Amino acid sequence: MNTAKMLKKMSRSLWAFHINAGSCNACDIEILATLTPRYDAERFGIKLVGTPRHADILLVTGTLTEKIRENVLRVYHQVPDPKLVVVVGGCGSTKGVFQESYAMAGPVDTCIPVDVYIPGCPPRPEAIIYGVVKAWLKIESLEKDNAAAS
Amino acid sequence: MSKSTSTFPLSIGPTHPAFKEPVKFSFEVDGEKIVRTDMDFGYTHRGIEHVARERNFIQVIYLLERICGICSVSHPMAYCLAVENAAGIEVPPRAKYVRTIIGELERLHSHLLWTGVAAHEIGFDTLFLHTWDIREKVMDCLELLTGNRVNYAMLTIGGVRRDIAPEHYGILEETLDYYRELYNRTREILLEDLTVQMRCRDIGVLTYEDAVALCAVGPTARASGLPKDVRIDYPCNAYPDIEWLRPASPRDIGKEPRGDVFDRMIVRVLEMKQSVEIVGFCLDNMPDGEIVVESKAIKLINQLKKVKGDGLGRYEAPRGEVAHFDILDEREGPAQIKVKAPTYSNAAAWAVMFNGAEIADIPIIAASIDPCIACADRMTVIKNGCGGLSFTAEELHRLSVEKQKRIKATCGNS
Amino acid sequence: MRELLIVIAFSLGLLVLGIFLGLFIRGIDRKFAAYFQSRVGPPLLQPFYDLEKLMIKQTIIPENSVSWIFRGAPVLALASTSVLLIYVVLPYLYYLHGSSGPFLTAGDLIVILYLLMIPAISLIAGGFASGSPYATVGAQREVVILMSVEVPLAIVVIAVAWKMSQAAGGAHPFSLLTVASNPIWTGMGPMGILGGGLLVLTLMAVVPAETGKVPFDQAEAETEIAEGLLAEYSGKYLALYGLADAVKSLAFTALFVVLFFPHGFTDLTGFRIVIAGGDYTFALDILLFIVKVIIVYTVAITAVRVAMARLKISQAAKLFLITLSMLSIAGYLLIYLDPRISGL
Amino acid sequence: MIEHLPILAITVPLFAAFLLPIIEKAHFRARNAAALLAILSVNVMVVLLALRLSREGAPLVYVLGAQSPAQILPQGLDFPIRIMLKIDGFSIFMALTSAVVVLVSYVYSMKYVPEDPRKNYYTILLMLMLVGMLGLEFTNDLFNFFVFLEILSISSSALVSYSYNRKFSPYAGYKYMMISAVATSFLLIGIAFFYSQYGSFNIEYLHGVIRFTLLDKIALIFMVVPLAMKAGAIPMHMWVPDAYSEAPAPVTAALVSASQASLYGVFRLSFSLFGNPVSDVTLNYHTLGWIIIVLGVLSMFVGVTMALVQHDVKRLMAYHAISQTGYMLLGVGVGVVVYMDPGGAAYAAFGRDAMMGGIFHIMNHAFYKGLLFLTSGVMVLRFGTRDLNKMMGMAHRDTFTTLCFIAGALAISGVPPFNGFASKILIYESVYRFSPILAIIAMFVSVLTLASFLKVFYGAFLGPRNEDIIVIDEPLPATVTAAMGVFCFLVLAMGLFPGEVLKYLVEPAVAGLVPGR
Amino acid sequence: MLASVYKIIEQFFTEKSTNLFPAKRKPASVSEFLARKPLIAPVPTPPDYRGRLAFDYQACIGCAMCEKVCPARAIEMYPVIEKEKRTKRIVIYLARCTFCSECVKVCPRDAITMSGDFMMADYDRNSPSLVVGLEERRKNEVAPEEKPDTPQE
Ligand code: SF4
Ligand code: SF4
Ligand code: SF4
Ligand code: SF4
Ligand code: SF4
Ligand code: SF4
Ligand code: SF4
Ligand code: SF4
Repeated sequence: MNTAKMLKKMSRSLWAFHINAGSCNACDIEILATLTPRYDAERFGIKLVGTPRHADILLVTGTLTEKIRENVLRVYHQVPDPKLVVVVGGCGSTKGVFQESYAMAGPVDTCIPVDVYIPGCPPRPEAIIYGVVKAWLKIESLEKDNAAAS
Repeated sequence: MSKSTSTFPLSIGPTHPAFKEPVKFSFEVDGEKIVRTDMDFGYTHRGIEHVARERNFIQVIYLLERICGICSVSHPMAYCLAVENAAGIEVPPRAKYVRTIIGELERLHSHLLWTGVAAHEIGFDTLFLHTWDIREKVMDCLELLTGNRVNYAMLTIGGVRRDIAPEHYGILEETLDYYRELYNRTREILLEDLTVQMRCRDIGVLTYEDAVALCAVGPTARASGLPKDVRIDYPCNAYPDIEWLRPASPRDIGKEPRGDVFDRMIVRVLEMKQSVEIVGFCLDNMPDGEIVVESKAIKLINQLKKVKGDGLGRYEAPRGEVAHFDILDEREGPAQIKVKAPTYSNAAAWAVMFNGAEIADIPIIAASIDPCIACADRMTVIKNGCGGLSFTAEELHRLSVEKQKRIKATCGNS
Repeated sequence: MRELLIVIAFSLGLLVLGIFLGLFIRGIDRKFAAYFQSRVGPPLLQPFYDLEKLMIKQTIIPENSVSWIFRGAPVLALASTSVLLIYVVLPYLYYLHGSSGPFLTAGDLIVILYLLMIPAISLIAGGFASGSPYATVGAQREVVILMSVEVPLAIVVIAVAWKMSQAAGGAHPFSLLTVASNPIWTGMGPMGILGGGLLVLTLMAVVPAETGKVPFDQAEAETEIAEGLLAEYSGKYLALYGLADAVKSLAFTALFVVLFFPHGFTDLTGFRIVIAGGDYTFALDILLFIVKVIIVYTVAITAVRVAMARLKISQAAKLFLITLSMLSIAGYLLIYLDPRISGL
Repeated sequence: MIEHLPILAITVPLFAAFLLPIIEKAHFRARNAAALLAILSVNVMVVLLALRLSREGAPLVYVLGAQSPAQILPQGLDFPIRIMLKIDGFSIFMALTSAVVVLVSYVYSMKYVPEDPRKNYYTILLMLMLVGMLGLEFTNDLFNFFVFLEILSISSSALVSYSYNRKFSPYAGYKYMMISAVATSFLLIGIAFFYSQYGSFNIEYLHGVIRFTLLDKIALIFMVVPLAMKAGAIPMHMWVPDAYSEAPAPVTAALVSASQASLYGVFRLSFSLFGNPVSDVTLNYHTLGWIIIVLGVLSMFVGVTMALVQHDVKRLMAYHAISQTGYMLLGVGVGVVVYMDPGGAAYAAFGRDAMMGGIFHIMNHAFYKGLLFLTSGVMVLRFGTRDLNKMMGMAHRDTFTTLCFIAGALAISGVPPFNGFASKILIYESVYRFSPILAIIAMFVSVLTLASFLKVFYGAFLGPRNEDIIVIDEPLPATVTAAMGVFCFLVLAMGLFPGEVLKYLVEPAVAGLVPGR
Repeated sequence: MLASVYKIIEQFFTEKSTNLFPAKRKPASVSEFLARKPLIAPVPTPPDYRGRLAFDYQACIGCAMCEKVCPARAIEMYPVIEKEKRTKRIVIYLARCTFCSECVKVCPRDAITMSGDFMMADYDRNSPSLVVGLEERRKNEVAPEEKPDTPQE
């Protein structure tokens, strides 16, 4: 089975592991909020798991500080393939408001490959869900590319 | 069934599901019992105080707002108060009331959020989902008033940026009624549930003496029977007008404070009610008038550019006292800011609380002071640090004194 | 010989059905849990999706682990739960069908007690073998749970068997068939019913502990020890554990039903469904059985796990070793005294 | 030839023991081969005896020095004077156990015990242990019983302190020796009481004429208590942990069997000598049974709780041996209590099962505990210590040992499909009919057993690979693996086909112990 | 104890709180779903929601006040020639923006406005959809002057 097909199967059941890479907590609580009854991300088979080994999708918030960099990298490698990385929030995407800080190693994509960026500071829970929709779309287009190639 | 004489190390964090923020605890564990605790902070240190020196007064508000997103009014509030103190700006009364309303709504959401997180930590997901479901109402309200659910961008030096328009009153009142109605029910669910009590009673005890000695602040201090509340002790905004405001205490519902996790929950539940009443009071007594001294940002910056001096701003964040000390030195932005965050004060209490606790208690004890590592992370060792970089208390004090002198010398005022 | 082959084929069929049903009930569980929490919840087939995904994911064997135990444990867990399922359900089906087969004398309650332990043991072995401190703590907790649950569980089993030995005249008191054909409630006075109620209550508390659900999911506590036992598992092996869990939950709730509510359709109504000369009661019985399993599952697992916080391991152990043991002994005593008192 | 098998089974190893030093002069390999041959031949003989017994049904009697071995009563006398061997189902059951265990232990120790000048003594002593065990299991003569017990004790205590360079080995051996000496002297006094009253040593004869005088009762105490002590039952178990843990692993395995030979003595004397259900003037079976039950439950519980806190892997296993002995006592005790039930209904219903469970457990225990001790030998070999805290990661290298350990641990915890389960379920289900609480205790002890073996499993076998703490890094000798393999096979096979074992071995054993009603 | 039990039973039977944005379940084909079916609406944003920024190229006069107040340095100025005068225009990097609306407020010509749109997720943080005013920049940007022109002050 090729990777794209696998991803397609995966997309109905995305288990997320959340890393706080030096965020201000706003994005983190909005991620948690997506699980609450109002938004209920479990509808899509999304759930937060407690260990990267179970994860399919890494939700990274925050700017990636120097000190956490190693840990983020380690967690990334602990996630079994295939995996997706979604950066939630502006500061993870671009360092946001913390430009010029000496403590930053970020943004996140300087450390691990990122698939979807969700701007906003913080994004609404629904914006995060929309980010997931984008991730599904990416998976689908990957599959199409693969089908076309073969 | 561990090897009962030997302890083993268990480190939790910095990426651990129990902590929504990166912090690393290293425990020495004997079976399930904790023998020794060590903490490592600094994973979210973002050099904010440093960055602030490169920004102008307006930009700094939004920077400080992102010290922590949970009570994102508190830091800008303390900052604004500090700058206003330094520059001698008098905030219009209406702005004071709006500030209070936003601050209290935020306290409400923050406490609900905390309750949910605490419930999640003890594995009670239904309660977590329920409190967060309730919380959506105040989030909607805040979104309506400020334009965003979190990080409200509401405060500015000399006032607030948005007024509470007449059409908002109805919705606000409705929200308050919603919470008043829910209060008893929610209190029952939180405070009378058997499993919650089993997990929280007599866990993570911080005695009154320890609370005093370790300078605990906020609900953590109040749960230990220490009546400490900046809103009452050093009132700002609309608080001086609210005569009935008292520090919450488990005594209010007839329980002697034991300083355990459960008491912290009681205090927070009581404060939710307090917040609702404060917002109600503010709505009823809202003065008319301007909401900001100077609405033009550029003009404001230019005004502040003329100021030389320093100011202190203190505000009771949901987690306790947050204090900002700002030095203005005829620049476009603050010459120096110093942040004292509530978790910074409370973190020392952790060591006492963890003593003799079980592994299972770690998350709930850690959560019980409602930690906000993001704002407490004022120092870090980056780039292959650790190696030999440690100071004794005396050395640290000497360094502090030297630094203080340096600052005094450069700023030229006391 | 031929009979044996039939039994084997039947068992395999049962197993496939059991896995399917187990996952399906897990879906119902998640759906109901969501409803209890005022949410829409995942689709009913979500467990299947999850499984499908896990099967295709990369499976990482941690460097520190003892690889062959790490790999073997989930397989053993699934195998033993499968045996457990067959062992519980097959005699009951025979009973419902009213026929006899080579497994008839099997379905021994004590064997079941031990079979119940094997998945837990393999989980523990797997957890210890994964070499992560979280998994180690989880495994230690699982050991404690395993030990403390055993006491009330054993008392319940013994109490039921005692009742059976009275009812069935001493023949095979431990056999599930005896249990199924002599519902425990028959011929009981009010005290016996009360005692039976206590036993039901005890077993209700044992269900989440045996299946590792809140409030007894200490071994996999997400917020404390990062999924504990399963912390290092991924991909296929995690899927196997998922399957084993689904099958075990099903088997245990089925055991619950057989122990306390074995009544078939005919037992309840006195009718047999005969359509066009064919007797369809059996089909109805099976349906009834599944419904009963789902009800027990919802009450004992779903409702409990949404209405409670996770207990600490010390509290859980105390609950089982003291409170529930007392409760079940009281239940046993009541059942024991019942004929004596009612007889007076 | 075939009719002389009973005495041959005892004399072959005995003579082998004396011949070995001579053979060793040629080459130590020759000695090894001879010893192996001797033990193997004993095994074959025991098996043949078993076959013959099952064919004939009645106990085999062998009279030494008579015209024909089957001639019991000399002309003109109405009681037997000659030394007599009597082999019934129980004897052969025990003999099989002992022979197999000694065989496996010997195979294990061929390479495991290093080849040095003292190895000779080791082999000889092992032979003598076999002689002692088989002798006391076969004999029908009280004095011979004493003699064989002495042989067994002396050879065992010498073997316990075989690793004399360890600090505690001589001490443990000495302790064992002292205890044995005390025990056997009391036994001798008891025997003397009998001889003084009835003028015979023949068990069967004594059984017929015993009058239960005060002296007889004192004799009972003098004889049964020391034997129970040597079997390692509570409260006289204190020697067990020391002896078991200090002896080299294969010796410990054999020691388990030796203790069971003493247990055999307890049962044999209380049933075949004192027990007389037919006559009125008899021992109170009810009391005897309850004493056995209480001892059993205590042994079970104390053994397992002590085991839980041990860090020394062999001590831990030793305490489990005590605990498991409790199961045997429990099973047999329940059988005894209900034996006297009026009408024998209860005995028919479950007493026999209890008895069978208890006796079956003897063999099972010898095998799985032997297996466990053998694996502990590998642990000691690898890590040079018995301290669990200093071991880790064995599963990374010794896969087969790990498997064997798992099999043994699951068997001792009574998890299907291993042999421990087969006997334990018999015990549970029958004991439960007698008293449900006892059954619950028995089950709970099993769970605790499991927990403590999980601890060993975690401590020694799991954890990261750590080469620094490995003392000996060579692959295991084939004999060691083979020995463990045999036990492992037996543990599994007896668990998978308990029916056959029960039918061909255990039932005759029970029949031999208690005459059918 | 009973309060929470009562609560969950009540919740089982009452209407669920969930807002089904964007669809109740994951659609079988997301691209088709997005193309054809209308999305279920999200929880409505309030009138003054601080969402995606819009930039009116024509209105802007290049005064750089927005750049000055932007805390995240999300606004970048580039040189253009408008009405034959050298001036500047801006682009806003949304992935960097904190949506504080300072720029909106400070702009003398109301050239920057905010909308209620929050669905901004993308695969590239600098993708055209996340850079406001990029199209105009591509059209109008000119090379910077040799000597950087001094600001008005
Ligand atoms: S993007 Fe904004 S809200 Fe989110 S973590 Fe970063 S600073 Fe906080
Ligand atoms: S502690 Fe120093 S480096 Fe850290 S934010 Fe403050 S001033 Fe900057
Ligand atoms: S006071 Fe604490 S909780 Fe409040 S905004 Fe600041 S850091 Fe966050
Ligand atoms: S104290 Fe903590 S919670 Fe408060 S703002 Fe700072 S980091 Fe956030
Ligand atoms: S050294 Fe001084 S300024 Fe720094 S934390 Fe200590 S008391 Fe505060
Ligand atoms: S001298 Fe400076 S460092 Fe020392 S206590 Fe005073 S303020 Fe703190
Ligand atoms: S909204 Fe704020 S952060 Fe965004 S571009 Fe405008 S000023 Fe900058
Ligand atoms: S403030 Fe307004 S006019 Fe000035 S550069 Fe920015 S967008 Fe243009």
